[in-house]
Amino acid sequence: MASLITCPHCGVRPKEEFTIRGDASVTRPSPEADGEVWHAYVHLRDNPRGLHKEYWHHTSGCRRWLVVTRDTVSHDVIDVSDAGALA
Amino acid sequence: MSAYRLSNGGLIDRSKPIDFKFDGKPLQGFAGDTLASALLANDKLLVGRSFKYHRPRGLLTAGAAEPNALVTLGQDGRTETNTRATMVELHHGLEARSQNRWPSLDHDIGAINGMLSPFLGAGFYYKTFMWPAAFWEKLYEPIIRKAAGLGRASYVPDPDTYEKSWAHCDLLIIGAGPTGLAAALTAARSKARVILVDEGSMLGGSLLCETTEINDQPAAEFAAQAIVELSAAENVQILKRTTVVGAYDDNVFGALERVQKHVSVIDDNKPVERFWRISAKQAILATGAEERPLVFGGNDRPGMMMAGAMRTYLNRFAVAPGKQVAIFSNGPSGWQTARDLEANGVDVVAIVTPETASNKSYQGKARIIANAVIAGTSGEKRLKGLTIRHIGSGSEETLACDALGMSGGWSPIVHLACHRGDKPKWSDAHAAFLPPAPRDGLIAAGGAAGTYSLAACLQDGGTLAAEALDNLGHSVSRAEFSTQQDEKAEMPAPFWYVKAPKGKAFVDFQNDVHLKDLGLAVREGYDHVELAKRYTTNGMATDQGKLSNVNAIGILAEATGTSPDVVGTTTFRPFYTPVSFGALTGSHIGAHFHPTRVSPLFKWAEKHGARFVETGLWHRSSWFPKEGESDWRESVDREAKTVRSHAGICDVSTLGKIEIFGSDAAEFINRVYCNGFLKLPVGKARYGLMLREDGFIYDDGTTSRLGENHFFMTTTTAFAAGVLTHLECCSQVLWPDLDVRLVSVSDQWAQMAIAGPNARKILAEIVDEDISDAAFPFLAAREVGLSGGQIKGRLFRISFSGELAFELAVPAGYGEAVADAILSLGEDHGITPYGTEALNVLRIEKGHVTHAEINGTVTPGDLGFGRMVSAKKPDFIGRVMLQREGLQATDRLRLVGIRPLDPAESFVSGSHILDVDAAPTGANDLGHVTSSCFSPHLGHTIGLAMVKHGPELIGEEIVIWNGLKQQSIRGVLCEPVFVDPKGEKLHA
Amino acid sequence: MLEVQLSAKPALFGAAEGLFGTKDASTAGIVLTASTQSTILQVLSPPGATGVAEKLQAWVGAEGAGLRPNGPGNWFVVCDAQPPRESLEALSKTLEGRAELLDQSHGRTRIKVSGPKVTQMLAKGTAIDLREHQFAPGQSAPTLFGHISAQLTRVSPENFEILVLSSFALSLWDSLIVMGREFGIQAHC
Amino acid sequence: MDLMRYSALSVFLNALRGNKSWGPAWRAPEPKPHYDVVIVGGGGHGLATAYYLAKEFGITNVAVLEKGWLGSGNIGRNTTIIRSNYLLDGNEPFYEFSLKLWEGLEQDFNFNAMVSQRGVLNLFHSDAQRDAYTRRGNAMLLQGADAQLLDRDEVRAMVPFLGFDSARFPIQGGLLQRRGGTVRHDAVAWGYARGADRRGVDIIQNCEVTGIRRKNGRVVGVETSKGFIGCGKLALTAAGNSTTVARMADIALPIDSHVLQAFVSEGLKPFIDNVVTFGAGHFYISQSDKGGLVFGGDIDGYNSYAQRGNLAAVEHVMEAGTAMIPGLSRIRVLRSWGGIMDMSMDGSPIIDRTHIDNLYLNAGWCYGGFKATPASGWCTAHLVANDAPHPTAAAFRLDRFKRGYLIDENGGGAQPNLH
Ligand SMILES: Cc1cc2nc3c(=O)[nH]c(=O)nc-3n(C[C@H](O)[C@H](O)[C@H](O)COP(=O)(O)OP(=O)(O)OC[C@H]3O[C@@H](n4cnc5c(N)ncnc54)[C@H](O)[C@@H]3O)c2cc1C
Ligand SMILES: NC(=O)c1ccc[n+]([C@@H]2O[C@H](COP(=O)([O-])OP(=O)(O)OC[C@H]3O[C@@H](n4cnc5c(N)ncnc54)[C@H](O)[C@@H]3O)[C@@H](O)[C@H]2O)c1
Ligand SMILES: Cc1cc2nc3c(=O)[nH]c(=O)nc-3n(C[C@H](O)[C@H](O)[C@H](O)COP(=O)(O)O)c2cc1C
Ligand SMILES: [Zn+2]
Repeated sequence: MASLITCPHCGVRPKEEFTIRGDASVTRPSPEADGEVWHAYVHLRDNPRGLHKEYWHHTSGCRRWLVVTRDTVSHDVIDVSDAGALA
Repeated sequence: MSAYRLSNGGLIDRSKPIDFKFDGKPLQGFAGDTLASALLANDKLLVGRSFKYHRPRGLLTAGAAEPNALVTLGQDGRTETNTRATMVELHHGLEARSQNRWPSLDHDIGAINGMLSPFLGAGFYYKTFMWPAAFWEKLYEPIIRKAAGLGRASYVPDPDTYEKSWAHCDLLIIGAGPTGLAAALTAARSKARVILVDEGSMLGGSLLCETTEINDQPAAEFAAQAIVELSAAENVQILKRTTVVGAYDDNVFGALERVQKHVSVIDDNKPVERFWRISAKQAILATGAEERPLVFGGNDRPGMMMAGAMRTYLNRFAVAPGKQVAIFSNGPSGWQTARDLEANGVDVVAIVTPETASNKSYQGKARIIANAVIAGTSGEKRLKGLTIRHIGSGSEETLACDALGMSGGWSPIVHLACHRGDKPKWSDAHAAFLPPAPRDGLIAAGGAAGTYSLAACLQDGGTLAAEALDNLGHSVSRAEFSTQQDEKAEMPAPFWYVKAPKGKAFVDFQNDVHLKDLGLAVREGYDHVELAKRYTTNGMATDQGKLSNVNAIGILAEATGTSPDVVGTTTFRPFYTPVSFGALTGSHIGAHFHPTRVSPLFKWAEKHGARFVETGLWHRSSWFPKEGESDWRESVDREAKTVRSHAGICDVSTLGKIEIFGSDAAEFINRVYCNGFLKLPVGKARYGLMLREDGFIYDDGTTSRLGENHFFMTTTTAFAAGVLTHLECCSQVLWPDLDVRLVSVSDQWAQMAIAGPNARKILAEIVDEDISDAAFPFLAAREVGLSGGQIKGRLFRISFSGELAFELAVPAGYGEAVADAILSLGEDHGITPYGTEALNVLRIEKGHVTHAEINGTVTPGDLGFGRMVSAKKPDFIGRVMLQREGLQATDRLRLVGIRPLDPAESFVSGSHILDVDAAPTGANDLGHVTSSCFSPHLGHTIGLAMVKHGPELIGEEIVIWNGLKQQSIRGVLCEPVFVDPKGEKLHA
Repeated sequence: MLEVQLSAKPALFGAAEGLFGTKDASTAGIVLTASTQSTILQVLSPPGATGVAEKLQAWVGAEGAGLRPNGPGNWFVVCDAQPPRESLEALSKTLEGRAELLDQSHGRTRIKVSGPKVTQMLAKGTAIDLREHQFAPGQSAPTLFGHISAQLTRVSPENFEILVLSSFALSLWDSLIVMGREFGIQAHC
Repeated sequence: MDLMRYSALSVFLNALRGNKSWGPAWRAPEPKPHYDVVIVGGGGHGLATAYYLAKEFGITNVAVLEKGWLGSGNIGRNTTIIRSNYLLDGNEPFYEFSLKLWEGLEQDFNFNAMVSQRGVLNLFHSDAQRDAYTRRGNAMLLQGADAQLLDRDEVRAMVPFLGFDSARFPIQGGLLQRRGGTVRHDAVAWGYARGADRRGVDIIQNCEVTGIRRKNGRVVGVETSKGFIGCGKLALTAAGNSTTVARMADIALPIDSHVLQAFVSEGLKPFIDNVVTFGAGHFYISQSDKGGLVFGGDIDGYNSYAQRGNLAAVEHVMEAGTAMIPGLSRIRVLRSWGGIMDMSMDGSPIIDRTHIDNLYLNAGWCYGGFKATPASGWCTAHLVANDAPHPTAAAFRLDRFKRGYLIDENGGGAQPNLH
């Protein structure tokens, strides 16, 4: 959750070792996709109450981008995975 | 004379007298005293004034909830206001001052507010002070502000130090009363790592204050022995004088340790406070329960206190609170207090209780007045007497006394269980709010869970500790204790307030919120508990309503005809007790607020007389004054001119440097820059423009191809970290299929720019290879040997200054030696070291942009880089969004040069551009100056500006407007390149 | 060609030295040592590459060097002194096609921290649980120390090593001295 | 006389009657089946919208639906700073309009909200920051706001206790807006609520909107915890919950919800007279009329709907605070809390129609919407009443993200936690 993140590579670490980037549920559209699709990718957000996937970068650790699945109400962390491994 | 020190008993050391001062008056106490107990022992009943009405107030508690006895300690930088006298350990030289009174505690003019109180009810200020409008700020508010606050803080910097630390444990036990001790003694039997925390100076909690026995030992002795045992256990860490102040996600707790708040002489090598972040797998909340005051007329006179506090003063500190003590109690606490008073030879004049029957186990001498309440009290700076009202008949009688112990029942201290958003639950059976359901390894035990008897607390602590450890795979049996049977600790129905009180019946003692205020709040519609809090300020003082909140809830429940359950509590928030800025700052103060990054050429620059400037975390050399130069401009002009005429050397080590490897490295770089990189030949550098996905420019820099699959990228100083993170995102998240590896080598290399017509001549003397224009043309980038192969460096023929220039990177440790060598080699060629100021002049003269222009809102087109944006590449970051209409609009601000019409005039960055003769209005705003400097080359000020239709207006006269300094001069828009527009020098 | 001898200065050149918080070296709870002659190599391998760790392990074993895993496919190799050229060449040969080898000897600074109070002191900087069963001798991890990123390694129960970006070394050094004062600290570089 | 009209005299007369005659500041009505306008969210913006709809546009058949208690959102938990020191054309005229409304607000709604123009000072520590503030100060002057650029000595004369000497990032000067200041936040909600209520608006607390019912592409009403309520027009002013409510009408917004913490110290005798913001870290501070230092810093950084923050962010704020004012060291922090803000993709708000005819949106206020309350209410009322944007809010369009007309004050780009 919000105080500690269990990095799959480094173990339990405090929030301040990370840089948070935001919504990880959006996927970069194909270069051919039209402006509307790109607009949605760059700007529109689900912003759910509840489970939310988010990019966290372990900046002061392994420097890997992680996908943190977190509850935005309870702050419980459900899962932390390497973003590359998910792709 | 009423309160006095008992001649024996207590946990004080009568052989160690301690001198201290209160409001300048010398007094004496003993080791083991708190400031509060010592004041009481000296019969100082009047210890403070309340916030609003300046009522005379005495000690109400003996602990962290104290609302009245707030004092200021220390002088100058050690001034500490609003300190609870009950939590201050007495030490030699302690000087305390009372607060919120003038001219003195005894005679306080502010007390007049008490007489005006009918007009000063809850929220009165919202209804008045509105006319005439100007008077609020000029007259009313200054008066209100003057009256605001309690203590007076000092602006003087603090001479002491603070620090922070992490701690990790399997089991955290918060509170070392019987519950916590039982938990700790149990946990000590395991191999689990245990931390036991208590805010007291002695561990034992209520055991230090009560006359019960455990294992046939007096409670305090039992506690002392338990501590000895726990201290010897290797797996237990004891933190005393440490308050857990906040509970955060993942069972992380903030705790404040007062390391040196009880000493007369501070050891400089140690912090005065230490802020712990404790990460616990499991935690037990054993924080006990708070006794509730009773709400009746005049319930705030010095001499009145909580019944439990009275026992603490008696039993722990050996202080009798008065000579003729009365008790007003709903529930067992009052009876116990009466027993303890009488056991110490203190006269108990009456026990008043709204309960109908007397407590059968009480055998003392006091008159028992059951089915009665206290309607009012008398006395001003000390209590003189009570008006007792019989509930049945309504008849009243008066009674003389000099102290009163009161108890309205107990409220478990549930704060920490609620910091994560859970709400406590009302229990009719307990007549109290109980902690919310346990979560995430935090569970309340003993008093904090509403467990009443000592035996049950001991059992609860042990059981829950054993369970928590069991969850962690550490099996352990519970420690067992024998105790006397305590009296059946049942809670009578809550008694929220005495109806028709005589005089103000205070609920929140510190903020002076009384019964009528809550009634008014309800009548005016502020009846939700949160609205009532905000309207009346109940519970908002420095004690955060530890004593008052539950009573207020009960009163609101009655006023609205509901139950406390429906009313609910206000939100519990960190901090449990207030925490100093110093502790939360720790050692990140002064020069260590942020770390300082040191360039490998820092010492070199320093040696040559550089002046430095903070740029992000770096100190960068900004100019190098020479003897005889009177101001920075003179030095900068000389440096810039010398670079253009001869040569200069400048530290550019702070640029971000990223090494990029992999078979897809070229493709990768091609996608992160908007211009093409696929065809960059090995041995060449290229300027790259990096966009964000939204089409705006993020950063720029040069990237060199050092091998087929090996690149070296530079970034701006400011965005070095950000660009690396961005690239990692691109490679790991967006295109994990590309074979690329990135790593920062910013610190590996000292990098210097050598610029000027003589640059090549100078460098040729140290670089082993041929660097003639033919062999090493513009944008060449290669590894080179230096000084006969002593070391290897990287040489780039790139130029920010517009001169014939190189950047040379050498392993950082060699930076100083190489820069010195270049300086001495260049001496005959007129070389000068130059700093970021001259660098800035040189780049503005060439129209080169930096983050002054690239501010996150500009597109390549805005800066005249439109043609750099590849039209051919199928994909790069920002490609699609850059096409949005707003980013392509023709009236966007675009880059131009700017100069004054009259060369004698100058202007500054941040000035706006207006049409000639246009009024200075937003509608007429054409743009602004982004960079400016005095150009020694041209002999006047020049600048870069972002102007609507800028490039189309080149040659036009405009006004450069700086309204902040009432300046407005005529200027001309021009091409943004002021020097060598054809770039001939660059290619020389 | 000019006759200049180019010599290197470590990042901690001129840093504070001596005893702090104690007057007697024998009572110092912490000893801080800058190891300025180290060779530090960074190794980067693509996600799929196999056998890199084993090869590195073998090399450091033979060289008496240390291996500091820095993240997936990313290691630091630290040597107290410059390893023989042939040995380095052999290393780069074994890694060829598997991983890149990069000299970071100047980019990182190596600080040794030891003494009976070392974990207590380091807990002021890092959130890593330093209890021995959690962070055993030989273990190494990148972490945030105060406000500075660093690679922390436990060499033996009471001996740690911090690998820090050289530009931050001085700032970190000064912070370590502040943190160590209460235990008495001896610093030399 | 009207004893419910607040004045010194009524306070006096009421006091003589034992303060028994004060009635409710607002009614607690049951919802009617249908209103001309329903407003979702009883925060500052919703209440102000209702107030101005009634007062300026004569639309009084209005309900404000609030899921909690009145003012329980960010209006009740912000750091009370008002100012109009914005940079961009799209913003500055609007915030200046708001500041002007603050200046006459209390007389207007007959409630003392303690508008206190004690000056807002933004410190700068580098030439680049100075240049940026010069640009901003001039932009403010061009829009008719007040601004002054102070040098280091002038700052020192005004706030001598800043960390001038030991500082890691020495203070070079500051941008001062004297007309900026603070307002007692809760009182703003109460004042607007009372003003709206007295003009006939129904303020319905504990009424959560759970659905937006549509028919033929128009909104016909809302489902709530108190049943269905019909409406002619619907305005969403749900602040941190904007996306949740907009979703009920299948509208996705360029917004993330983030938590911002704020803090108050123990009560102190006057310590800081102005609002001061730090330029070398995230920190800003002022002192309330009660004596507490009210301060805050950066957002916690992750999406959240929990109104509570993180210890790392707390420490970060304190470090910056002590760096800015070393004398804070021994002052104690009393309480910290969090609010959920709707952070938009360019850091600026949205006041606009939606593609659904009679559905209006007021959102994206980030950490800066308190100061906007009066103008936001006015402009939203204007939009709802006239179906046309108020001139000062014309740039706050929803389609600006798609079309590329962003209002990005700090150039952070489409990443909400960077604004
Ligand atoms: C800690 C903090 C400090 C800040 N400091 C400042 C500052 O100094 N200056 C400044 O200008 N701004 C500041 N802000 C920002 C400012 O508080 C907000 O931008 C502003 O208050 C938002 O508008 P509002 O008052 O209408 O929001 P709110 O008061 O949050 O109102 C929205 C209301 O909608 C209700 N609601 C939501 N969903 C529903 C539903 N489904 N049904 C019914 N009701 C619903 C909520 O309960 C809430 O009451 C700060 C914010 C925070 C969190
Ligand atoms: N309703 C009741 O629960 C009730 C009523 C009357 C008497 N008692 C008696 O009180 C005792 C309760 O024992 P207990 O051990 O549960 O409580 P306790 O009051 O004996 O101990 C609590 C300890 O926790 C410490 N503490 C509180 N908050 C803290 C914090 N945030 N950080 C650090 N330390 C903190 C206190 O300093 C204290 O030492 C029993 O003896 C019981 O008989 C209880
Ligand atoms: C400007 C301002 C001043 C405040 N002053 C105090 C104060 O003096 N005492 C206090 O206990 N809380 C104070 N608070 C905090 C409130 O008690 C409360 O925490 C905050 O409004 C958020 O609400 P919540 O904690 O109920 O969620 C203040 C809040 C604000 C916004
Ligand atoms: Zn990691």
